Amino acid sequence: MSHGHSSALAHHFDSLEQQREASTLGMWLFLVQEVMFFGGLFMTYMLYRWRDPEAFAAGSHDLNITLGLLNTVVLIASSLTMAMAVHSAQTSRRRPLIGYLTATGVLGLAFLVVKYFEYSAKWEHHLVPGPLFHFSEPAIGGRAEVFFSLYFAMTGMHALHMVIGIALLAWILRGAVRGRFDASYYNPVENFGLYWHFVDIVWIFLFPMLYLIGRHYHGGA
Amino acid sequence: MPFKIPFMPEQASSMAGEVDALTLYLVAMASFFTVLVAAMVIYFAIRYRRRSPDEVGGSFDNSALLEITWTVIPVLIVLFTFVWGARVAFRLYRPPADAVQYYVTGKQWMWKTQHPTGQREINELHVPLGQPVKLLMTSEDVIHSFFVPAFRVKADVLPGRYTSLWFTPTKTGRFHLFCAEYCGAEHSRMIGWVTVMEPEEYQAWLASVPTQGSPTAAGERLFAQLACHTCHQDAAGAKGPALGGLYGRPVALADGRTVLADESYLRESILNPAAKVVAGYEAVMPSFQGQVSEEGILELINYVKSLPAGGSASVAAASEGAL
Amino acid sequence: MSGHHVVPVRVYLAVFAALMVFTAITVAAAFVDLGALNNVVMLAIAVAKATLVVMFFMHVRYSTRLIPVVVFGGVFFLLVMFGITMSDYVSRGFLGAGSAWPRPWAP
Amino acid sequence: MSRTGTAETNYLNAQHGLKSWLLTLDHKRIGLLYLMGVSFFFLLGGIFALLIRLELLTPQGDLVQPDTYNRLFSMHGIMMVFFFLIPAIPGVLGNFLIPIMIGTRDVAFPRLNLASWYIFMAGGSITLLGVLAGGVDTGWTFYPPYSSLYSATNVLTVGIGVFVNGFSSILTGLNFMVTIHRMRAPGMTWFRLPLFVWGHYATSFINVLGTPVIAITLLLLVLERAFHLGIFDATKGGDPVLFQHLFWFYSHPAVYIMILPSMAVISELIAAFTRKRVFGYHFVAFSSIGIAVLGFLVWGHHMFVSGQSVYAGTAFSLLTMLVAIPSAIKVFNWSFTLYQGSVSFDTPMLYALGFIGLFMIGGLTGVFLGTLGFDIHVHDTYFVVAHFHYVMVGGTIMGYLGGLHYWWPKITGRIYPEFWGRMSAMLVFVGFNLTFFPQFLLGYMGMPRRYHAYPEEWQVLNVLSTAGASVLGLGFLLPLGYLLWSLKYGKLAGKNPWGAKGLEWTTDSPPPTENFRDAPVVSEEAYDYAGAGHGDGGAPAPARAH
Ligand code: HEA
Ligand code: HEA
Ligand code: HEC
Ligand code: CUA
Ligand SMILES: [Cu+2]
Repeated sequence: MSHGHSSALAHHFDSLEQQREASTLGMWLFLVQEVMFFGGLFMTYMLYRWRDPEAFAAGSHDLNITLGLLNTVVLIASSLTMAMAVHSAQTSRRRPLIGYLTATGVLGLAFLVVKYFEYSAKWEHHLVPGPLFHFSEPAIGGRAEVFFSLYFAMTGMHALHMVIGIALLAWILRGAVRGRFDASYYNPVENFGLYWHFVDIVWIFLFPMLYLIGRHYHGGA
Repeated sequence: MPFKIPFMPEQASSMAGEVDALTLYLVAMASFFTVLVAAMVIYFAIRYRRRSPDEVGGSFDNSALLEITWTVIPVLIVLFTFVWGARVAFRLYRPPADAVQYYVTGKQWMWKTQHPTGQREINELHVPLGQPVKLLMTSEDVIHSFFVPAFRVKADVLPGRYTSLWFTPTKTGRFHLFCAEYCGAEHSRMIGWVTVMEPEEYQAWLASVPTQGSPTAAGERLFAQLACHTCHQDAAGAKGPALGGLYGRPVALADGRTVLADESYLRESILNPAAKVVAGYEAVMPSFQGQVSEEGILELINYVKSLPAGGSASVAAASEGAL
Repeated sequence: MSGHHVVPVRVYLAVFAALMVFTAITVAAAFVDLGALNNVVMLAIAVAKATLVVMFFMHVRYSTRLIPVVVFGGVFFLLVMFGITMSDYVSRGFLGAGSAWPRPWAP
Repeated sequence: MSRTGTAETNYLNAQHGLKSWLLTLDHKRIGLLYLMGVSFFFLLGGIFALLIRLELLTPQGDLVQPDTYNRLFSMHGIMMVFFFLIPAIPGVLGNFLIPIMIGTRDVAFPRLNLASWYIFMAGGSITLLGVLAGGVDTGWTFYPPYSSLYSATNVLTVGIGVFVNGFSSILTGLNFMVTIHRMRAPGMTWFRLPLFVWGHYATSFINVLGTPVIAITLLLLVLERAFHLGIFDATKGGDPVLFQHLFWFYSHPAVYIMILPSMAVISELIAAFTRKRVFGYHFVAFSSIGIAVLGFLVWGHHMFVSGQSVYAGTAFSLLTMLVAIPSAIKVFNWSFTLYQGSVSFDTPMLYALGFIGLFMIGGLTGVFLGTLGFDIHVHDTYFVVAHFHYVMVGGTIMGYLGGLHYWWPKITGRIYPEFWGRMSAMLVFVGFNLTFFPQFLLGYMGMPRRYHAYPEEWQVLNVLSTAGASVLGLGFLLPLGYLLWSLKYGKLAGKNPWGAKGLEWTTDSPPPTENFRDAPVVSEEAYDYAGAGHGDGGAPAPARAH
């Protein structure tokens, strides 16, 4: 393995190997931190759903399962393209790397666009928590507000991570275009991939927890 | 076991002595370790003080025996401490069966109390000597905490929920009542007095305070005022279930769950009736959120609790579990 | 070194296919009323999907031992948070009336 | 190699100019940046403390308005906890020493390290903005619904400040963990690491796992306040007690973020000033990890009277008892290290001995509080205030000051004036006890905390406490003076002024930018004073007879 990239070795490391292992471990610790961060939201969700399952089911009933499913597919696909991007970097193939990164970014943007339509629909239906909140089913009424608070907090935090992810992706893409990455040095790509997959995993939990729990809810009790 | 130790507040409840005994044990335990370690450190420090600038220490630097000793002994001690503390706590949590229920509402920044016979007070609570007292408490705004040092009792008072505490006064006199949970600007002025009186004196005092009747009576008035009876009448075909004998009984809900009809359930039924719909009924009861004060709700609950089962004469004996 | 493991493309494709199948199952299952089992199925599938992503897309299967320790350590403390907090709420009604945050129980 | 320190280029004089400091990637310089930051916040927090004590001199509450008082103790707690105590030892001493102690050139991610400092300063500045705009009056615990719906102060600004600051802790912890895992010098095995490094490893573990939870919790609080989500609002079906769970899930472990680094310092001080390997090295090392792990299981002991389930309270009480054990193990091992040591009484050692005594009292009263039946009476009284100042001031600050004195010659190349050092150590010890011991008594008698006025019968003890606080303040001001003085006039230190063991004492004082002129290779245990590995118990070795 040639070291055409000795410039990539920071002065305080002894070898690229050490540097790579350090950055991988660092990224994983960061993700563990993210797990706990989202964990607080999941904790809140768990408690309030346990306390008022009906209101959650009713609230979930009002989410758009088609769009949720579409976004799930989009995001998992973007995870695949991201994995392929890392693969391309590992095998020093620059064009596919650029292609896969671009695809990942496009899918990420698609996700956000869909999310935007979902959010605006919620706004129109007065499902955004606050003074305008109004839940059409009288038996549930204001009880559904906490569900929607959590819906916005969780998907909003997730979307924020997507936005940050896309910004980082742009920066990685720039590096790829300039040919900074190949089999001897690709840990930025790899670590970004870890982040992207993590965001995907969060959605893997959010989708069933928010969209799917109300499918056999038929109003009333 | 009454005893007087400096820096201990007065012991004026049946539990105060037990808490103080625990305290004395804790102080003794801590003193033992503090003296032991201090003696060890001081003795070694002097005995092995450095005598020449280039002297170094010895090489005796581990001993499994010592490590086991000073792990196992503290473990045993803390387990013992835990058990003692938990026993005292459980006694502090479980009111005696004959406790009489008083009502407390916390509000920025005052304590509103009400006697079972209906008298209301602000920042004061008069109770008879020797009578176990249980307080059922809630808050109208933020979290407060009801604290009477002389009784060694404290419990947070939360919005949207009931909490309770109990004590049996063993000494007449006036005792500090504090709000112990920070609740805003006048937190330190949310204070008052608990006055313990001889039972006869207490009766005389009660008689001297004008009252609009017991909470139950007030509840009855509210019940009529809010037109609850239009739906809740003990008649076949009524829109709402009969409420007689409801308190303390499990209720079957429309969604198949079962709930115990305690104060919290009654409260929720009034403020958020749709949350738990009784099996066999439509969810048509409107929410009374915002139409009744916390005290009003307490009175309504009291009234509902007083309704005899199936219209029969005996008032359902309040089978109050512990807190 | 283990870290340089290049995962074959067909593994990625297989994982992607599995994720899609799981997604389909979980959506389908949501329309069938299984009672409490709905939640179990939903969570089991989500965990399975997450595990696939972690193991293959994120290369944990091919990494040094430390990484799985870090990952599962993190998840463990998450479960500690869930478990202990819920134990408070679940046990509030045990002593009977008064203190419980209103909550159903089966007699 | 016979270079003698300051004549050579070192990390201080390698580059000049403000920019070379503000953009530095050198962990040692970043440590000094932290020193300036945390000292500032400490002084600010201290001024708030003095105002609190002044107000409490008289029972009537006549110095300031109640809501001013509430802002004082809130800002005091917030400054001291989030902007001083948590970052102090890891930020200053940890940053400076960990890479040197494990024999490497820098932390794993120097850029991230600098970013952590900027995040810390950004969080601090946002909070300061909130202070200048009128402060916050929720207490450092931010309990809703008061903080979310009722307080009219700058909860948003301060909440965001603390939120931002959290990421500084997280990233520092992450950096240290990776550094310790991946950057150790050849021969530096895990069980040759100085206990300082073990302690910081345990701290970092808590930082990474716990801090994000308070971040999200504060974020929810901020959202709740701004948009009224209902998550902590009982009238909308939320539960204010959930906030307490989430808050303490972090903030109990956070008390170990505050004490573990200090314990780490104490292990070094005890070894150096007894010239002896710390007794039971493995036990002390593992007890740090034990504290970090068990520390995540006990948070509910802050909620015994909050309306939490009695059963949960009982379980939390039991677990709290167990978390005390690793600390007990440490105290006993430190004390026993003195046995057959060569004990000297330089300033750092005075702080270390003070630490042992005060931390022990603080810790034992922590066990009192963990005892269910006892805590019901003293919860939210001055007993709790006394407990936590014993561990935080008597414990952590004593350790911090001890460490600062001990490594001052390494950091600056100069020796501080010993006489003044000892004076300040004594003043701190005496002033401290005078300030906080009376508070135990006040608490047991029932004086609630966060009270701006109190019944008259408690005045005497409060006066004592205020008197103590002025002595204590003086004790803290002295080092500020003479340490600055020594920068210019102190004696030159030489490589190893204490005759201590450890890689940091093998390099120049101050160290060169790359820490070592030749990369070190480690071949001996930590604290190998006796020379021949270490004994296996049994008969005392004759090494003392040198
Ligand atoms: C540095 C910070 C620090 C540290 C290290 C500790 C350490 C401990 N703390 Fe403390 N604590 C705080 C900071 C800290 N605490 C703060 C800030 C608060 C208040 C927060 C607020 O409400 O604002 C608080 C509050 C607090 C409470 C809640 C009180 C209440 O609000 O009602 C409790 C209850 O259990 C508690 C317990 C403990 C215990 C058991 C330990 C243990 O870790 C102590 C272990 C140490 C020892 C035990 C001493 C050494 C051992 C021996 C000498 C051997 C013999 C020992 C035995 C036989 C046990 N603490
Ligand atoms: C690291 C943590 C830390 C530290 C170091 C301290 C240090 C001190 N604390 Fe504090 N304290 C807390 C953490 C800390 N505290 C917390 C978390 C709370 C709870 C807050 C809440 O309830 O939300 C609290 C609450 C608290 C209270 C209770 C307030 C109340 O409940 O009403 C009191 C009362 O005496 C107090 C006193 C002191 C004193 C006298 C010091 C002394 O040790 C301080 C000594 C230092 C100095 C005095 C600085 C020296 C500098 C100068 C002297 C400069 C002077 C300069 C000028 C005047 C220009 N603190
Ligand atoms: C419009 C009719 C109506 C009015 C007015 C009404 N209720 Fe009800 N109430 C019902 C019905 C129907 C139910 C059963 C369905 C349910 O639980 O929501 C019920 C249930 C209850 C329950 C729970 C009963 C059980 O068996 O568990 C209580 C307690 C209660 N109501 C109290 C009150 C009080 C107090 C008022 C007045 C402040 C009131 N109700 C006013 C219709 C009404
Ligand atoms: Cu009410 Cu403090
Ligand atoms: Cu704690």
